[in-house]
Amino acid sequence: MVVSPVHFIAVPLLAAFLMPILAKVNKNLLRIVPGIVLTYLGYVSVVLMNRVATEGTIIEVLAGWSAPWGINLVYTPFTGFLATLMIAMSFLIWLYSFKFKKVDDEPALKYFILQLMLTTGSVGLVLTGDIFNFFVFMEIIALSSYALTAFYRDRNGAEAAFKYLLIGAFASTLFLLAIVLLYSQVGTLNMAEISVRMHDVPTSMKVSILVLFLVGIGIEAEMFPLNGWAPDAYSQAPSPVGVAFAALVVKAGVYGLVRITYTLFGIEGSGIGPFLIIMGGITLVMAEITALKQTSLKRMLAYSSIGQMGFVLIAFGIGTHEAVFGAIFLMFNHAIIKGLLFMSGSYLVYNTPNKEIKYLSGYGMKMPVISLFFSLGALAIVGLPPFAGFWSKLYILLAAADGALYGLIALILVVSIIEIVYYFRVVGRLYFGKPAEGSIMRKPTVGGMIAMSILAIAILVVGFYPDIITGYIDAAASSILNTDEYIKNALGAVNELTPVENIIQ
Amino acid sequence: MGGAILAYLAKRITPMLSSIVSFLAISSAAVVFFTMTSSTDVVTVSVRNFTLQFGLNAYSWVFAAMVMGISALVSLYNIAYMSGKDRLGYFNLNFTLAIMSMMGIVFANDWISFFIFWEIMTWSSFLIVVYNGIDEGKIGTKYMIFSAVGGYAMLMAIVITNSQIDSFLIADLINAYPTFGHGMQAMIGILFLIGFSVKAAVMPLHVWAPRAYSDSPMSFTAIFSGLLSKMGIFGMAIMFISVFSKASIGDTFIYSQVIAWLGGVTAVMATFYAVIQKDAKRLLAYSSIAQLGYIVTGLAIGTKLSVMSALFLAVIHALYKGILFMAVGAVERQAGSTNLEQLGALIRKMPWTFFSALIAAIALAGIPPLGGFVGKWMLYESMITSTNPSHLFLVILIFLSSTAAFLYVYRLLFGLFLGQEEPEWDHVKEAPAPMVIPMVLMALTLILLGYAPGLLFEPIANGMEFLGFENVGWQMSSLSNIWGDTVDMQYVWGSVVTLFVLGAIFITIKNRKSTRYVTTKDIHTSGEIPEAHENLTYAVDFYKPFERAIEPVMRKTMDFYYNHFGNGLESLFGFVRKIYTGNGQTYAMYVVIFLVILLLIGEQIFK
Amino acid sequence: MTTENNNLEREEAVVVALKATFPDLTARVKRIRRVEASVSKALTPSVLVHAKNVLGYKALSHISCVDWIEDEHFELVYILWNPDEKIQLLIKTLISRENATMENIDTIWRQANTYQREMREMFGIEFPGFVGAKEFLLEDWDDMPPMRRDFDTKEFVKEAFFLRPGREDAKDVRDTIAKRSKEEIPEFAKKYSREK
Amino acid sequence: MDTNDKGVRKIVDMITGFARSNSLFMLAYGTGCGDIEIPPAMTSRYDWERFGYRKMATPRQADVLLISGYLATKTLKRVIRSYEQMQEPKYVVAFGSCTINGGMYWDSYNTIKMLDHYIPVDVYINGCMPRPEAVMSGLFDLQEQIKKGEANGAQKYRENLEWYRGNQKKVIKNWVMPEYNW
Amino acid sequence: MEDILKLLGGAAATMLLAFVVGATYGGLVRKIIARTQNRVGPPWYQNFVDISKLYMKDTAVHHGVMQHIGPAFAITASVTVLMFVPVLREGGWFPWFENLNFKGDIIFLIYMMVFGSLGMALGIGQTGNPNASIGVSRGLSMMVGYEIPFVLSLVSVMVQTHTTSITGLMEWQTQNGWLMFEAPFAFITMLLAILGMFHYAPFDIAHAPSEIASGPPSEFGGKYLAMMMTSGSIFAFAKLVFLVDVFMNGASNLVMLVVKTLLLYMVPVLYGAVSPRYRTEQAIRYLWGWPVFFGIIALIYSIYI
Repeated sequence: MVVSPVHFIAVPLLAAFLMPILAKVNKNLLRIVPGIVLTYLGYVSVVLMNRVATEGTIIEVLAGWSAPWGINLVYTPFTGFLATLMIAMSFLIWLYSFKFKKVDDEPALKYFILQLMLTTGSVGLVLTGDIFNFFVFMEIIALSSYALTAFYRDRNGAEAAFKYLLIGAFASTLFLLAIVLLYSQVGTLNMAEISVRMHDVPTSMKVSILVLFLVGIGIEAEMFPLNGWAPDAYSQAPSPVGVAFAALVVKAGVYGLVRITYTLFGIEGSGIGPFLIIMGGITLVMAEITALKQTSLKRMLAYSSIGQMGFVLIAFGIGTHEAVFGAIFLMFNHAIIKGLLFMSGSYLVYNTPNKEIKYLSGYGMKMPVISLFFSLGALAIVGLPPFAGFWSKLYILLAAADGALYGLIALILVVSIIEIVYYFRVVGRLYFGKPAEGSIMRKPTVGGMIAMSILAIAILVVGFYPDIITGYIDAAASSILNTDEYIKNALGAVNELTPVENIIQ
Repeated sequence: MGGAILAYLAKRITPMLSSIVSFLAISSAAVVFFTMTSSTDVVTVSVRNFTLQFGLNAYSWVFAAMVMGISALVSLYNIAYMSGKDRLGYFNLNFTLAIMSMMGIVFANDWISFFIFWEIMTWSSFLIVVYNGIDEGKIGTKYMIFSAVGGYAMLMAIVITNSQIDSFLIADLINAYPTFGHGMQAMIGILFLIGFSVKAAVMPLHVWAPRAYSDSPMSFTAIFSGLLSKMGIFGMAIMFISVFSKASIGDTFIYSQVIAWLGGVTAVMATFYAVIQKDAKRLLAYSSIAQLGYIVTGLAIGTKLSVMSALFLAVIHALYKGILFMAVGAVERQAGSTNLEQLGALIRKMPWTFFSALIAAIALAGIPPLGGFVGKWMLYESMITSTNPSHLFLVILIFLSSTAAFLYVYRLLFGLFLGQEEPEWDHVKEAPAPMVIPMVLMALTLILLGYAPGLLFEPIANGMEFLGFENVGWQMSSLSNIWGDTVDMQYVWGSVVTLFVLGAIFITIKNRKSTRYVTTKDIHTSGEIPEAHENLTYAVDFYKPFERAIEPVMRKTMDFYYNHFGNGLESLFGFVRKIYTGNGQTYAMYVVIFLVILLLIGEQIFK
Repeated sequence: MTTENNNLEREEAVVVALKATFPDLTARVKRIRRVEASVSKALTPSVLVHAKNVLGYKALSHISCVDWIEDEHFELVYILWNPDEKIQLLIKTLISRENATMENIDTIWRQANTYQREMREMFGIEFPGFVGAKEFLLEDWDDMPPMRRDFDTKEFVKEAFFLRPGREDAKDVRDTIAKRSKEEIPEFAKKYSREK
Repeated sequence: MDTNDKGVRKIVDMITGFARSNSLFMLAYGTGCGDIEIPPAMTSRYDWERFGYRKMATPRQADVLLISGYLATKTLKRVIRSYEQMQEPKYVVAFGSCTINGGMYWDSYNTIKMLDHYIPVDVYINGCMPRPEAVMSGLFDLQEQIKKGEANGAQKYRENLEWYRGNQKKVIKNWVMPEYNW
Repeated sequence: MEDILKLLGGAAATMLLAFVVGATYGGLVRKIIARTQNRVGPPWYQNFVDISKLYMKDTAVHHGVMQHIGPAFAITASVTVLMFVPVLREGGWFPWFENLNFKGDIIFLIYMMVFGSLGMALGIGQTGNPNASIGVSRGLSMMVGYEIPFVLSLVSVMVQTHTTSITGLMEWQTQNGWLMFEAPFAFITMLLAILGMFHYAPFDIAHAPSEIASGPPSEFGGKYLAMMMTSGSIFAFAKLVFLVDVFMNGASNLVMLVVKTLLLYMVPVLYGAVSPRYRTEQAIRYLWGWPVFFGIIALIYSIYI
């Protein structure tokens, strides 16, 4: 069975479109199909990861066209790592939402299709080497996330989706504009070639392209002024979608930003680094402060994930190997911890009126396991030592210290104190308030429990023994950093015009 | 060495469901610790590009022994104290985690593992502080914020030191410290000090301490105030002795001056607060802050004698604070309340608890025959004999707080154990055996240390030599200062005890037959015969006159400033939140503005 | 001092004033600065209020009780004092001896409460609606109220206490002392001696 | 040293007598009108402190109980209580005719007539309130008695306690007697 | 073995001397106060008679163990203070008089003086008498009051003479004159402090007989009161000797000792005989006012001379 990156995109798309037909055949088939697909993709990603670790980046040219036009998939350790992360997370989301909307089948079908679309979009975006293809996948992600936010047909679900749609459309137009300008200048769509030809683009044009790119992809990556839509989208969407947002969509956005700034424009000396740091910092501070004042749990988690993304941006802004390593590690941690928080959080607030935190008091006794997961997540996200979050924060701080950015360190630490405040306010209330009589508990589904326990175990394992994944992250960090090695692989493969068949087994 | 680590690793895995298991785990760790002999081999755990080193040196042996010994006893106490309370497994998990993390700190050779265990200690003690659910005064969040501030200040310092000398080992920091620039030395020093002084509850950062100590269950508070705060002292000692002493003279002077005076002010203010408290637990909480103030002053002065006294006081304080908190816990468990104004005359019902509380109180007040005096004597001598004059005025401050200590010590003993016998407390019986044994054992150690303080001087001396002092002299039982004045503790102990015994014998023998016991109802109330229900104890507002005398000093509490600061922040955040208005148009407008700005100034940024 | 020694107009004015409002009240001037009025039992409270508010007798100095055992009634005397006029007004009422009761007037003057307690303990007069501790001067007293004339103190004392012998009659001590120290009682003191 | 040998015993008695008589601690109960006589006895004109008398506030510390006037049954109850709280060689000095035979209250229904039926009295000082000189002379008599060793009121009280209790109960109706702690 | 016997003999002799002199001082004080009030006043041996009468009491009553051993604390404290203060300089009339003293550290003595009152306070607490506990709370608050100036003057003396033991002080004084003159401010502070220490009139709120029925010892009768009075007199003498040693370079023979101690003792006594009684907070405010002011001057003086 030939295993190649293209499967990542082909198989889920195929499955997504086949789903309606299969649903007619057997009602609960539509729940199982995404599971099968995701497990297969998981298998594929594991195999490819090993191969990448041994031979280096795998280039996959689709449908025979050469570099300037053809779509090629670049499977570097970095993109590979992100892809596996996303697939794993979407598998868990699938597990979590297995029993989703048991009652009426019809929306469940739509839900699973959209979920699959979202996964394919984000994986595709990560893998693609071609800028236009990048845009296409970005659109897929955007569309499916619009639909998913509007899943509950109530008023504020629609309003959130509309807001997201409004700003998302704006983003895609800007991105498209940037691509057009770029193409006019450089004449090619392949990222590697663009980065090669980039230096002879006049600076003023180069700057405007960069700005357009930044704003376009920034909205997706929830930078400060551009992330207005995010909190509403997160909180109004059904809980599994919230997890998807945190794990997939934001990651894709950040990857896009990084890919553009690092490979296309090159990070050294071009002022993008400090810009990223500043923007990241502002996002971090703003998000955390607003999170402190939130009363509903899901909005609070939303702001906190925006804040974490700001933190990742800072790390990427610093740009040293250490920092990038920390950033990727933080992305990994953020995915699993935020996932756990969203899952357990949504169970906790399932039936409290508009998700208020103050009704949560005393849930510790009633739902011991869920609140244990939530507090574990809280401890981890804040970065307390024995858990995963600590190592990533530590590495980023170390990188910042090497760069003698003492102000930045202080800012990060002050912000994490604010983070501690609002997380522990919830944990404190969970365990030590007096339970209100009328609160009925939402029994978690089996799937949900499995998903959450996997995540919890992941946090603990990474926390106690981080060396498991540091190997992969190291490789990923080095791959994103040296762009010329990326170009060599990407162009090299395309020049030989090797058709699909003779990819090495 | 490996054994000890193995033991506390074992603890970490078994989430104790019953306190007996936790007691076994801790005492097994203690046994392993005391039996293991060699203290030099190092265990390393490597994480990505740096290694976490665990090793035991002479200095940390003192603290390790203290932690192990006292926590083993307290966990025995814990069995009886916690039986019958709910969520036992949860409490014991955190209880053992906290103790394990303290051991971790003491073993850590490098800053990262030091910080890891420091944070574990923080949040596990946080989960216990909020254990019994009373959260008025937002104690949980207040404690978390302060320890987070402390912890993160330390993390920042660690990270900066690593960037300077890119190694985490404590030893490297010590030798590399002189080479840093002036500003860098100051920054690292101050950040570390903030981190440690939060835990050691030094004045400005002590606001969390009184409620945290009094709200958490008593068996943990014995550990909390006795040992957790000593971790702050452990770190501070390293900083003061080995790091600052090597820094430029100008710096050390400022540090030691400021911290010494802070310690002194903490001691005085905390004692004044302790005197006017109505609840035994709160009183003890303030008193332990005051005692910590002494220790911090001792460290800050930095002469050989004062550091010896500080470490000696640290151990003694852990002992008698442990006893007192356990005693109050026993009273709370038996009588159900610790309000000094209602309780009374428990001495006849709980004699053993009273005995150990009395010994602890004598040690706390620093009265001669017991260990407390030894520590206090050295502290005073070091201050009087020190060269810079400001220490002399500090002596007065410290002496004021130690005399006022007699007040609250007496109020504690009187409130709980003496006074009128009320029918309300007739049901009280002596605390169960597992509670009384640890208390009495600790009391005996205090008496022993009074007789031969040398037993404790020896490890402290080795520790100080390890840290940086040369040939720290110590004698088995006589204390001496640099002016050559000595106090021979054996002599003192002997004369006081023999005289006391003689006096007691004389007064019992003298017309033995016709001396009779009479209840406290049969007192001179100008002829009236008080019925059983009439309560004649004078305990309400016990020190009202003293309170009126020191009233001007007490008007503003530290909380007052912190609350103001907190509200200020709150309103600022409220304003910031308004940016996320919630409707789509404004978000779109933000994006456009951002785009425009970027395009305009894009030139300069992305040249 | 304003008043001539026996010019009694002001006292007469008081009597007139009293009679004006309470026609069937008999009032007379006893001597300078003292007026007496005897009032029926039912009328007393209104007279007292009138005296206090209108006639200016602000102060109630005492309530005393006279036991007319022969004609079977108690006489309650309310002694009022007018600080401005400096005239003392005595309001007298007669109440029957058997289960004697009288209106409670501690609403008009607070201190009446104490006097009434004494009345109740010593004479057994009940004041309905009157709040006061049972025991006032005597402790654990179960005999009949001691101030009533039908209570025989001598008998009670002989039976309750021990009397030291040798004190049968009230002998004059001075003679015994004079005899003991062999002195002569002086002339002028003789007429007081009871020896004869 | 054989204490029961006559000579030594005499010396010991002499010393105890001297000590007990020359330092009398008064518990002046100040019951009746006699108490006004004590301040002049204490102050500069008569100054009884030169004879070793001192006024003590509590029965525990006092030796002499001064009953200085008429005793209503109410005050008798408190006097008995204080007397019993005093420590062993204790004496009672009652002055004023009211304690002797009821004085001018001889026929009053609530004053007691003869004090010594209720508590043992060592010295009576008559006079309807004796002047300070009389009080002093009474106290000298007490000192003589102590020196001679006859002032054993406490012992008498202890021996025939039932008789005393009986008399006391006769006058004080429902007062429950706390047990006597001699 | 022989010198131990001599030592114990000496100690017993000192204790006896202390008791005798202390009690006579007590008698003298009562006589002086009487004289100021224009009365004759008791004989000088009145205290002895009182104490022996109390010892000869036949019965005694106590409210529990702590009250029973309360006086033992008091005796221990006063005798230990006496033991650790060199009563007579070596080579005095009675060579076997110097007691168990050795270096006689001052800080130890400051704490030892407090030991007695705290022990007694515990015993008094057990009696349950409200007057007694009011007395104790006032006494302890007052103690905080007068300890500060007391310590201020001692610290300034210690700093000036660079020694913290009494024998060291005495050697220093033999070379360069009495400390009374060498450290005048310290001496003034000490005088103001001992007003508070001896619990005489202006500061006798703790034992005020009229208000709280003789305060703390109100439940102590018979032998317990006797024990308290003996330890009181020994303690008074020990404090006086301590002060004389510190400020007047001790005494070589008994007569000098008595003269010096008496002179020093007259300050609180005479001041007390003529002054009314302070409330507790007034007392604390006063004791933290002028005495502390002089104490600070003494401290500065001792640092910079």
